[in-house]
Amino acid sequence: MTIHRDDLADKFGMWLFIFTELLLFGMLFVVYAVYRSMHPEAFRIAGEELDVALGTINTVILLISSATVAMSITAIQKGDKKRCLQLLSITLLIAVIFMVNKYFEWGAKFEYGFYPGSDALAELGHGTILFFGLYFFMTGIHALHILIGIGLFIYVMLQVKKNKIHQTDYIWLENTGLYWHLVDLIWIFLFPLFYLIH
Amino acid sequence: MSEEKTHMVPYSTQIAALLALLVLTGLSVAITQLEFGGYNTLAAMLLAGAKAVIVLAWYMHLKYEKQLFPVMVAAVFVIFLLVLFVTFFDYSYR
Amino acid sequence: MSDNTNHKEVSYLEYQGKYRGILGWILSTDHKRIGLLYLYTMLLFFSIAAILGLLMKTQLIAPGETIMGPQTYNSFFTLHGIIMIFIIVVPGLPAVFGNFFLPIMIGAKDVAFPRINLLSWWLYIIGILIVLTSQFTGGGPPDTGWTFYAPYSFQTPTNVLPAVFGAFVMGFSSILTGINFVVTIHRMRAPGMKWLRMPLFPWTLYGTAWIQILATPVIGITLMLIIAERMLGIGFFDPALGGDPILYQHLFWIYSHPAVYIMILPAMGVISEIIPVFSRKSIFGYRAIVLSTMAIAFVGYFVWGHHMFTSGMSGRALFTFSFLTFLVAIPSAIKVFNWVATMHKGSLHLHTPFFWALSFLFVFMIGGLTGLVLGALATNVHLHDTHFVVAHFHFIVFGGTGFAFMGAVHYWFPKMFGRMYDANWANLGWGIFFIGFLSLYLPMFFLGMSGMPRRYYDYLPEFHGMNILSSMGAWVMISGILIIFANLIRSARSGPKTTEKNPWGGKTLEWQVDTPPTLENFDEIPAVDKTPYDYRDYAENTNS
Amino acid sequence: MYPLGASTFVEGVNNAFVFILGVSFFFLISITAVIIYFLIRYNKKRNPKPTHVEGNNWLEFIWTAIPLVLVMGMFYYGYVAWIPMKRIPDEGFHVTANARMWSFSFTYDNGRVTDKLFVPKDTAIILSLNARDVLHSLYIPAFRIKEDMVPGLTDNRMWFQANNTGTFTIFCAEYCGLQHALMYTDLVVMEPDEFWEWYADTTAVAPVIPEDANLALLGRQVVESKGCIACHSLDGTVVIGPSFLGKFGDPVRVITDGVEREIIYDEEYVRRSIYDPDYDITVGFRRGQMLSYEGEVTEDEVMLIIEFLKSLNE
Repeated sequence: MTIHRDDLADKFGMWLFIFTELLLFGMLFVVYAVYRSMHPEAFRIAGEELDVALGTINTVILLISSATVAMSITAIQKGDKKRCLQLLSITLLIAVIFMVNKYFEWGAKFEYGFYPGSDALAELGHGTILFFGLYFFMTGIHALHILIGIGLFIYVMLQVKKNKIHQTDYIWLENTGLYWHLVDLIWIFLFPLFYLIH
Repeated sequence: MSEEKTHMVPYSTQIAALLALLVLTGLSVAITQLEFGGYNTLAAMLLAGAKAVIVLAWYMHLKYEKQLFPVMVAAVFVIFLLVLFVTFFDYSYR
Repeated sequence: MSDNTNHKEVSYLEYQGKYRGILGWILSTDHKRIGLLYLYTMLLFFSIAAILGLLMKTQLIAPGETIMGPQTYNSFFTLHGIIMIFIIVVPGLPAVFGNFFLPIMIGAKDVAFPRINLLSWWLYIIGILIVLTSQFTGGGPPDTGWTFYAPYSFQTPTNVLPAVFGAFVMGFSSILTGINFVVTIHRMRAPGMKWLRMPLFPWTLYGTAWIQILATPVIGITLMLIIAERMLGIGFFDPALGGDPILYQHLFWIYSHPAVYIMILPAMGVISEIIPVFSRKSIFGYRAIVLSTMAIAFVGYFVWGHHMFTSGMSGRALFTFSFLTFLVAIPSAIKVFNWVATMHKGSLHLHTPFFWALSFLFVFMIGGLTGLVLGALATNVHLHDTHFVVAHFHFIVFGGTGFAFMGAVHYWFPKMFGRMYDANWANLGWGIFFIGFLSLYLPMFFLGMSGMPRRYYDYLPEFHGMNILSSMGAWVMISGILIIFANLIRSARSGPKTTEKNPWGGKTLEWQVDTPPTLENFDEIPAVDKTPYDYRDYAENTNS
Repeated sequence: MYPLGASTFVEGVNNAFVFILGVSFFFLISITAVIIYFLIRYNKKRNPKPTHVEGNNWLEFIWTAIPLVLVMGMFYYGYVAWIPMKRIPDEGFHVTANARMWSFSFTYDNGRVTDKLFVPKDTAIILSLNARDVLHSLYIPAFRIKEDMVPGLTDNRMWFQANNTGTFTIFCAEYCGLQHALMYTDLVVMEPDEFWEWYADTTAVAPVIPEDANLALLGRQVVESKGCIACHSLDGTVVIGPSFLGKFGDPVRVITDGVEREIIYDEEYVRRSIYDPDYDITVGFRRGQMLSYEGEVTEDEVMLIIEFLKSLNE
């Protein structure tokens, strides 16, 4: 059978997939909104336990990585393979740094004994349990997406290197970029909800 | 072979978008350190919404895509907000 | 692919690709073969779940323990529900007939992403296997019901995790099918096939695909939350940790109500195909049917709360959900009127698929009208969680989708297999099935009215009479199913061969291609220049 | 078939039923009749030449508008009959309904606890709904009311006013596990005078046990009325928890604080298993399956249960 290439269809499919991701996280935001409305005070206090500086750093680097991915697409469109690979390397590096930060952040919480099912949490009441349950679950699912993103970037970079992705056929890079922006988009909302508002 | 012509976004635009995003991030951190009570949440969400629009429009190329794409994205957000709204018919009046 | 030279003449059934034998099927990216893979899988699991249902009805033939105890009964209705919902009716028509006929009906050679289509079947199979492991490992078969209501679903010692995870994996399969269909319909319609020249079955698949994309992630995350709840004790729905069990029900029904429309919309599409063909007349109010399809898909997203009228929701929410529920009834009513009006002044050809379509109309009306009783607040309070609800959704999901599925099999059978089934046996099977169906489910309405709750393995003597009738109906219905299946399986293997392109006189594109279709469906993609059910030439060529 | 009503809600609910079912039957019968007529009239033998019709916007409009009006009527009937159920009066006789797997119990304001619900006729009865473990649902078909009992949901109430005396069934309508089907009890509506006399009779709260009473038999009654045998069989089969049969006085292996040890199945062990079930977990069973019966089973009743358990050894 002739393989029929239709870049727009591929991109269309990617967008539909992004919609499913948006609604998946969307429902977690619904859960968050419901419990915040039930325990406003406990959520406010619990939110102050999180490290705003670390959260801000992660937000900033994730935004930068989004920009570098977007620019890597411009680079490939110009046929600038070297620039494209450089930009993708930066993105990959940032994704790893994000995970390292996350590791330290979660580690600190565990050290305090703030993890699902811990005794320390149990003493702090329902609102706090729910806040940290949501925090770990939502940032956990988000981190899982970052890990998948790291895998995708490694694959895409190899393809660029092998010239499988090039000036006229870069839909893989474009779709990976879309995925990465989705991950960024989710974080844009997670960050204020957990770290900032109180 | 792709019949649609592709749009190239210049580096400068992307850097500008990044700067805007960083400024908005700084703004939302700053605002939420002040005590505005309930407006805090509203301001943070509006700023996050603005950042989301920038990412969607420039980085995800919605500004340059066929009309269908922005419409679909908007529809998804509307559906999400409606679900949230309808859910709170229960929680606001319990 | 290895040989590209002469495949145009061979049918998809005989085509030899890279792999031979069974591998040529389970590794095939051909949409038609994938459709049949789904069909065979469903045939197998439908039989299992139907037997479970039969055993449950047999248990209920008399009060007390007749053939099984409560634990067995509870795990039976759980497995029956999981199989019937997640393995049969949710993928059901889209996965089998959507895969097989959607590309042909819109004039495409395959779906947009054939490999993802195959992946989707594989995920489906993996999901099924995971669900099945729940039956044989850990703390025994799950006994939560297919709804997995919190907090019972994380308190029961039974093996809920694999069942939930299996359903989660099948959700992915459903999403991928949805993505595939939306892109296929947008990008691959034949030249000249404008949106309003697309046949109605693809239209309903389009609406369905959007629900699959926009609703399935909700159940995905909900099931993930249940898994987190059971494994980590995270507390989202555990009242002891501050969670709200009612929130679980919200999330569950935000998916599972639209899922009902995933089940019923394609069924409506099948009926919209069958009725004009056997009436030799254009469908009445094509635009109205398209509009009502999309309206159902949209409004159906916001009526989930009517599954929760007695769950402890706020009064304001009850009012809103009841109101929206009545609104969603209108588009379905419009469709029924249009179908009946299509028959008016037609020339009705009575064949098996048409019998299924007509009986669909009857049971679907009963299902829909009893839905109104359940949508009204006061009557719902009495009937909620009783056998009335069980009867209602079996009329919609089994009566609606099941009858349409049977209609679809009998309608497209010659095209799919290049063989014909025995019409007399098919009609006999239909008749017995129809009688059995009514005597199985109609008494349940009375049981519910008189107050018998659902999911009861035992009941008070006052409910005995109707239960006897219902249980006997189950045996009659199973006999009908046996006749139908035996006839179809025998005919698919050794029925009379046919290469007639258009045995029923259909107008849509699948009746213009070879029987059975070639690998690429079309030698040349046809140009479309009129509405899909235009029978004016038939009327002109008939001498009265 | 349809249970005769015995509460003030019945009339409104019945009206809604009559309206909705009436309209439904009308449409079901007439549309079916039309289909059958078409089958005969437009059969291909009688009508070989179909007439081309694309549709008719007027008809579409009419059969959108008429059902719309009708369903709004249905919505209205359903709504008005439901309002009184939600509008809980300020004054009324208050009872707390408790549900656990798989039994109901009812606590009255004077401290009296029963497994059947006793109420006076013609009085507004306000039930506070509590559930200990999972979702249950209190359903009285004859009164046309039902409301889920949600663990953790405080201030969940329902009300009714009986207008007939008699005995009616209360079902659990929300699936709650193994013995869901057996979770039902009676609602006894009495004449007010009779009821208040019953209510004032507090001797039932602390039954005086006669000297010569068969303690084991009384213990069996306790075990049955508290729903113990839903999980603990009397014949040695394992249901959810260990069977009661032939254990008393024997050594039993349990896990306490994660450490397996052997203890004697004695009175102290039984008492602790009732009041603090997760303290010792019998090997082979799961934690968290049983909730404490503190406050639901009295010390006297524990004594009776022990007598009953002893009797099973004989």
